[in-house]
Amino acid sequence: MQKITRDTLVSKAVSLLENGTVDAVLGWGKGEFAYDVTPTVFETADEIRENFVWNDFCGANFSKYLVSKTRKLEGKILVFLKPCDTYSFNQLLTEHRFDREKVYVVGVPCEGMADISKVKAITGDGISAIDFTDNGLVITTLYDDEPKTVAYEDILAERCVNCKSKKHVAYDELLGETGEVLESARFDEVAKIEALTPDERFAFWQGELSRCIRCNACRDVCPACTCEKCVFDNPNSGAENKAPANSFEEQMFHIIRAFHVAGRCTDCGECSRVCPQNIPLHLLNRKFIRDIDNFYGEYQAGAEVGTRAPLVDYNLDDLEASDVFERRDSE
Amino acid sequence: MQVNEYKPLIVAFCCNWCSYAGADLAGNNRLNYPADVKIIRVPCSCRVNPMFILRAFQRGADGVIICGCHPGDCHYTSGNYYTRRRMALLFSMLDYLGIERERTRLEWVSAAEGAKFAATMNDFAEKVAALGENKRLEDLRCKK
Amino acid sequence: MQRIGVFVCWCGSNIAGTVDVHAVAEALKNEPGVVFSTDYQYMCSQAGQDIIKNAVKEHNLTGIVVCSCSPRMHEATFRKTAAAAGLNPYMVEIANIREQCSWVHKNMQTGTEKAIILGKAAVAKVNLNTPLTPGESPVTKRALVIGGGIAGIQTALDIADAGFPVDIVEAKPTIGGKMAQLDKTFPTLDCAACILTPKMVDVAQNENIRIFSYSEVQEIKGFVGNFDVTIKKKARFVKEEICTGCGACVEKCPMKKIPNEFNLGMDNRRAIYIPFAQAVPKVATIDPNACNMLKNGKCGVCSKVCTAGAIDYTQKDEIISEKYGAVVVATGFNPISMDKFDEFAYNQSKDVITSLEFERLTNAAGPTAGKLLRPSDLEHPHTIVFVQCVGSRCAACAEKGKEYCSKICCMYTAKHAMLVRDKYPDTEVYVFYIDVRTPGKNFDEFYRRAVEEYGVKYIKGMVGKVTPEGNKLKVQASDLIANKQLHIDADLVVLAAAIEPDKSARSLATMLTASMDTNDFFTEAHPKLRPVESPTAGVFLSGACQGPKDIPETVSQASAAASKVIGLLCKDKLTGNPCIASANELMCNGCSTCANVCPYGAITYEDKEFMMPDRTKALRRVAQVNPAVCQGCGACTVACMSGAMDLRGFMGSQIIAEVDAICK
Amino acid sequence: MHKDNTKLTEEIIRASGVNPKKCMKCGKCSATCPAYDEMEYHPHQFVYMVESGDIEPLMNSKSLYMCLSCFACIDRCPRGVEPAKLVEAVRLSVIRQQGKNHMTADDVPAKLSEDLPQQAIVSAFRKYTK
Repeated sequence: MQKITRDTLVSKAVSLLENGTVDAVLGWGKGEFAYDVTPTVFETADEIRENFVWNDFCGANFSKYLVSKTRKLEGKILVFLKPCDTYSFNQLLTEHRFDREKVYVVGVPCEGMADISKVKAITGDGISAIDFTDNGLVITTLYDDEPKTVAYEDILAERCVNCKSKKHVAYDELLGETGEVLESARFDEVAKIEALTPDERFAFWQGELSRCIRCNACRDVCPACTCEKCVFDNPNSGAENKAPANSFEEQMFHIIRAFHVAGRCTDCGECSRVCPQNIPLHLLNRKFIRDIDNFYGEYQAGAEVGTRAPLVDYNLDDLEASDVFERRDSE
Repeated sequence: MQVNEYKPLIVAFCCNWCSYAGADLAGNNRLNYPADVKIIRVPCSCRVNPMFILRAFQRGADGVIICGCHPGDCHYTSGNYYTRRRMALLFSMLDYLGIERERTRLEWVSAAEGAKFAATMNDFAEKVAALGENKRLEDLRCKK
Repeated sequence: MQRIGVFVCWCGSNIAGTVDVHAVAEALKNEPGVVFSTDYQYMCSQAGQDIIKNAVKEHNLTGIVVCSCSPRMHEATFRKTAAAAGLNPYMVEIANIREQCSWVHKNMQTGTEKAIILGKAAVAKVNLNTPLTPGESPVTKRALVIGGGIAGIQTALDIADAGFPVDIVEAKPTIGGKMAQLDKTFPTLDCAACILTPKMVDVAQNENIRIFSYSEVQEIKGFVGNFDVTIKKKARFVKEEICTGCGACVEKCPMKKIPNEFNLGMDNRRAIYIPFAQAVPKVATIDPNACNMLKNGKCGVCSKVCTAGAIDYTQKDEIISEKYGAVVVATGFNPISMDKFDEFAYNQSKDVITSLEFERLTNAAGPTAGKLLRPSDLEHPHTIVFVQCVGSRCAACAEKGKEYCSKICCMYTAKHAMLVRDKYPDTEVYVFYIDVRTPGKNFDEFYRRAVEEYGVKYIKGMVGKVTPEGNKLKVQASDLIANKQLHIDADLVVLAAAIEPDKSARSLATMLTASMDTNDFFTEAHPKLRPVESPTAGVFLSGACQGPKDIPETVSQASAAASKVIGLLCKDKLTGNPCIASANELMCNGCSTCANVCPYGAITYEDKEFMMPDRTKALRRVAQVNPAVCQGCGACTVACMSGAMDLRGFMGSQIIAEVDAICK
Repeated sequence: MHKDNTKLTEEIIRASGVNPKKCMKCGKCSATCPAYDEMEYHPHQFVYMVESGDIEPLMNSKSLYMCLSCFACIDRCPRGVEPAKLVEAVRLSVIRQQGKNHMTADDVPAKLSEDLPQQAIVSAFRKYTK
C-alpha cells in the first residue's frame, strides 16, 4: 500500500501546471483495466484530475520517456520518479540524453509495487475491480462471487522484494520523505544459478529463453536502451534481425542487449516487468552487475551523474579474462 | 566416437601490431598449428565487438580466440585494457548461460612470441576439438 | 557490385609448395564480385605488378585481392600498384596465405582448403571496401613550450635554431627552473649556474623565442597542427619592456620579511624582487600579497626610486591568445612534502633539511653565501647524516610517499657527501642507503670516489628516527651489514625527498587530453619506441614531467622532443591515416561513451539540428571525430551501443563479412 | 637449505596477513625498533627468515617476547610489510604448539609497577596467553 496518496500527487501536479512552473506532466494514466496503468503526458489540470492514477501498479519508470518528450516540448515537463527511477534518470543525464533544465522532478516515495502475474496466480483471470485497502488488495473477478483479499507481501514484485534503494538520487522536490540505500538480496538468484553445473545452467536458460517471442518489449521499455537506432534494427550493423530468422539470433539478441547495457543498467527491473513471457531478464543484467562489482569494485549505475561506467574504464592490474572463472568459482 | 575425424572451426581475431605479427613470426619459424585456425586482422583487440564473436558462433564456429598486445604494450596505449574488461564480462556471461567456457579465450601474444602463438593455437584447437561441435549456443532457445 | 580481381602468388615454392595455387585461383573465380582470377610466381615482382595493372585496365577492376605473404610485408607495395593503375589504394586486400597458411601447414590439401577460405574472406571484405582518402590539415608553424626549466629551455632553443618561432610559458617570474637552484652538477661537478645561465641568455636573445614569464596556460583547444591557446600573463606591476633590472627598487623596498621562495624560505626577500641575479627576464616583480602599496595604497617607494618609470601599480592580468602547431610539456618536478614524515623531525628542527635546501646552503648565491652552516645557529655542522629514499619506493601509503624510485637521489647525495668532505674534511658524513643506484656514464665511478677517496661512510640501512635534543639531532638507524642499531649524534640531517610531477601538470593534461599515469607523470605514446611524444598527437614531453630524470637525460629528451616538433612544423600539411573512426550522426546518441574510451581525445560533440523520423526538427548532440587526431584503434566502435561509430577500413560489416566467409 | 617448513610458513603468513615478499630490505624497521638491542633476531631479519622459511630459530628465540608491539615498524615501513604482525603470528604459533601460556594470571601481580600503564599488563597478558 502506497503511503503517499493520489491526491497529494494530483494537487502537486495541478499546482505546478497552473503556476506555470511546468507545461506538461508525465505521470501514470488510467488504462483499460484497474491494474493496467499507462504512462501518459497530461497537459491540462482537468486531464490530471480525471485520469491520473497512483496505486500499487504504477511500476512504470518514466526516465526514458524524457528523451523524446523533452525534445518535442518547448517548456518544462514535470515527471514523477520513484527512488529506483531516479537512478535511471541520473544515468541518462550522464549520457547527455536530455536537458536537465527542461525537467522538473518530483520524487515520490515507493512502498514497492505489485506484480499482476502474482495477483492472477492467486485470484485467477478476469479481474474486474480492485480495491486498495490497508490489508491488501480486494479483488473482484468475473468468475467468483465473493471478492478475494490478497496480502501485499504475497504479490510484491520481485524487484521490490529485493529493493536496492529507497533513496532518491535526483529530484527538484520531494513528496514525503526519501529513504536509504538498502542491503538487498538481489544477487542471491544469480549466485544460485552460478552454483549450478554448466549443464544445469544451460537447461535453465534454455527453458527461459525458449519462450521469447521477440516482441522487443524489454528493449522498448529499458531506460538504458535509448539508442536513436538499435543495432538490431539497422541493416548495416551486421546484426539486424527484426524478427528472428533462426533460433540463434535470439541468444544473440539477449546477450548483446545485456552487454550493451552492462555498466549502465541501474537494475530497475523494467525488462522483467514488461516481458509477456515472464522471462527473468533481470537475471542477465544482474549477472553483469555482480561481475562488475566482483571484478572491478562496486559500482551502481546512476548513483551519481557523471561517473565513468566500468566498461569505459580500466585499471592496469585488472583481472585477466582467463582468471574470471577462477575468481568466481573460488567465492 | 569420431573425435579424430572431427575438425573444429576456429576464428582468431588478432591485433595488427602484436598478435598478427606474432602469427607471422610463427609462420617464419615454420611452427605448426592446425589449419582449423583462421585469422582475422583487426587494428587493435579493442576493435573486436562481442557481436563478431557471437556472429562467428552463429555461423558455425566452434571456438573464438582474441589475441592482443600484452597489457601495457598496446600500440594505442589502452585498447587491450578495454578488451580485457569486455571479454572478461562476455566470457563470464557465456559461461553463465551454460556455454562451455573453453570455447572462448583471450590471449596476449607479442610480435616476438611466434612460439607462444603456435602453442596457444595448438592448445586452444585441442581443447575445442575435445568439446566437439558447438551446439549449445544454437540450442539455447529451442527446447528439445 | 564490385569488379574484383584475384591474384594468387606462388612466392616461388614458398606458397606453391603447400598450397595448390591454381586451385585457389579457380575456386575464388566463383566468389561474388570476382571477375578475374589468376596466379603467378612472384606477384610482388615488377612483372607480377604489371599483371595486376593490366588486369585493372582490361577488366575494369574496382577491387583487388592479393593472396600472398603477410600484409605487413607487401600491403604497401600492392596499394602503390593499385594507385599506379588508377585505383584507390584502399581497394586492395591481402589474404595472408604464406606466413599464416603455407608455412605453418604441411599438407597440400589442408593448405589449399585454408588458402581458399582466407581468399574468400578477403573477397568478402573487398566487396564492402570503399575508396578512402587521407584527410589533410594545415600546420601552424609555431611551438608552445610549457615550463621554462632546463627541459623547456633546451627544447625551445633547438626548435628556434631550426627557424621556427617558439613561446615559453613559465609560471615563475624567471625561467631557469630547478637547475637554477642547484649548486654543482654530478658527475662532473661543474657549477649549475655556469652552464645554465648562458643558455638562459641565449633564450632571451634568440629572436625566434618569446618568453611569457609569470604566466600560465589557461585554455587549450584544437588539435595537432592547430592548437588555440589562451595564456594569462599575470600582472607583475612592473613594465617589463622598461625595467632595466637595476635593483634599486628592491634595495629600497621597506617590506623585508617575505620568505624567499628561491632559497626555499631559508632567508627573506622584499615585496618587490628579482628572484636571482641572473634571472631572465631580469625584471622586478611585485608580490601583491606583500606590497603595502597594492594592499593599502600606502608606500610607493619603488615607484619613486625607479628612474626608468617602470613601476605600474595599476597593471592588470593580460590575456594572450595564440595559435600553435605543437605543444611541448616541460612542467618538471618538485620534491614531495616532508610533513607526513614525522619520524625525521623535519617540522621540529630547522637542522633537518631536504636535499634541495642543502643545495641552496652550499650555493655561493644562497642564504649562507656558500658556507655550509646549519640553519638553526649558523654553526659548522661536524656530523652530517644523509637519508636516502625518503618517500621514494614507498608502497605503503599513497598519501605519504611514492611507489617509484626517484632516480636522481643516489647521485646527488653522493655529490653532496663528496663536496662536504672535500671542503670540510673534519666533517663526518654518513649516507644511509637501501640500494645505491648508479646506472649512467661515469656515475658508479663517481659514487665509488665518494667512498674511496673522500671517505664518506655509506651504511646499508635506514634511519628510523630523528630526535632533536639540545643542539644535536639524535639519529637512530640500522646497519644491516653489521646487524647493529646505530645511534649517531648529528648536527645536520639531509633528507633525499622523493620527487613528484609539478601540481600544474594534472590540469594541463586535462586541457590537452593527454594521458597520465597514476602518479601524474605524463604517459608516452609508446614506452620504448615513442618516448617523447604523448599519445595525443601534437603534444610532446620534455624532462621530468614524463618521469624522474637527471640533467643529461632531461636535456637529451628535450632535444629529442624538439626534433619531433621540428619534424611536425616542417610539414605544410598533415596527411592522416584514412582508416579512422567516423560517427553516423543519424544514429549517434551523443552519450559520450566513445569519447571516454578514446585515448587521443579525438572525439568532441556538437549540437546539430536534425529532421527526426516523425518529421519534427530536433537539436541533437552528436559525436565528431577529428580526422587529424584519430589513430584508428577502434575502441570507440565497440563502446558505441547504437553502432553509430564505425572504423573505416575495418568496418563492422566488413569484419562480419569476413567472419561469415570463414564460417560458411 | 632449511628443513621443510612450508606448512608452518604458510600458516604464519596467513595468520599475520603479511606478505614478506614485499620487503625491500631497507632496514627501517630495525632502525626504528626501540627494543632492538634486546633482540637476538631483529625485525628485518625476522621478515627475511619468515620469507625463507627459517622459522624454527625464531620460535626458539627470546626475541619474540622482546617485541613491545609498539608498531613503529608497521607505521614506518615504506612497503607496508608490517613486521610486528609477523612477530605476533610467530608468537601465537609458539603458544599454540606448546599448548601452554607464556604468562599466567599469577605472574601479573609481580609485574605491576608504578611506572607501567595497566593497559600494557593487560595487553601483554592477552598476548602471551592462549
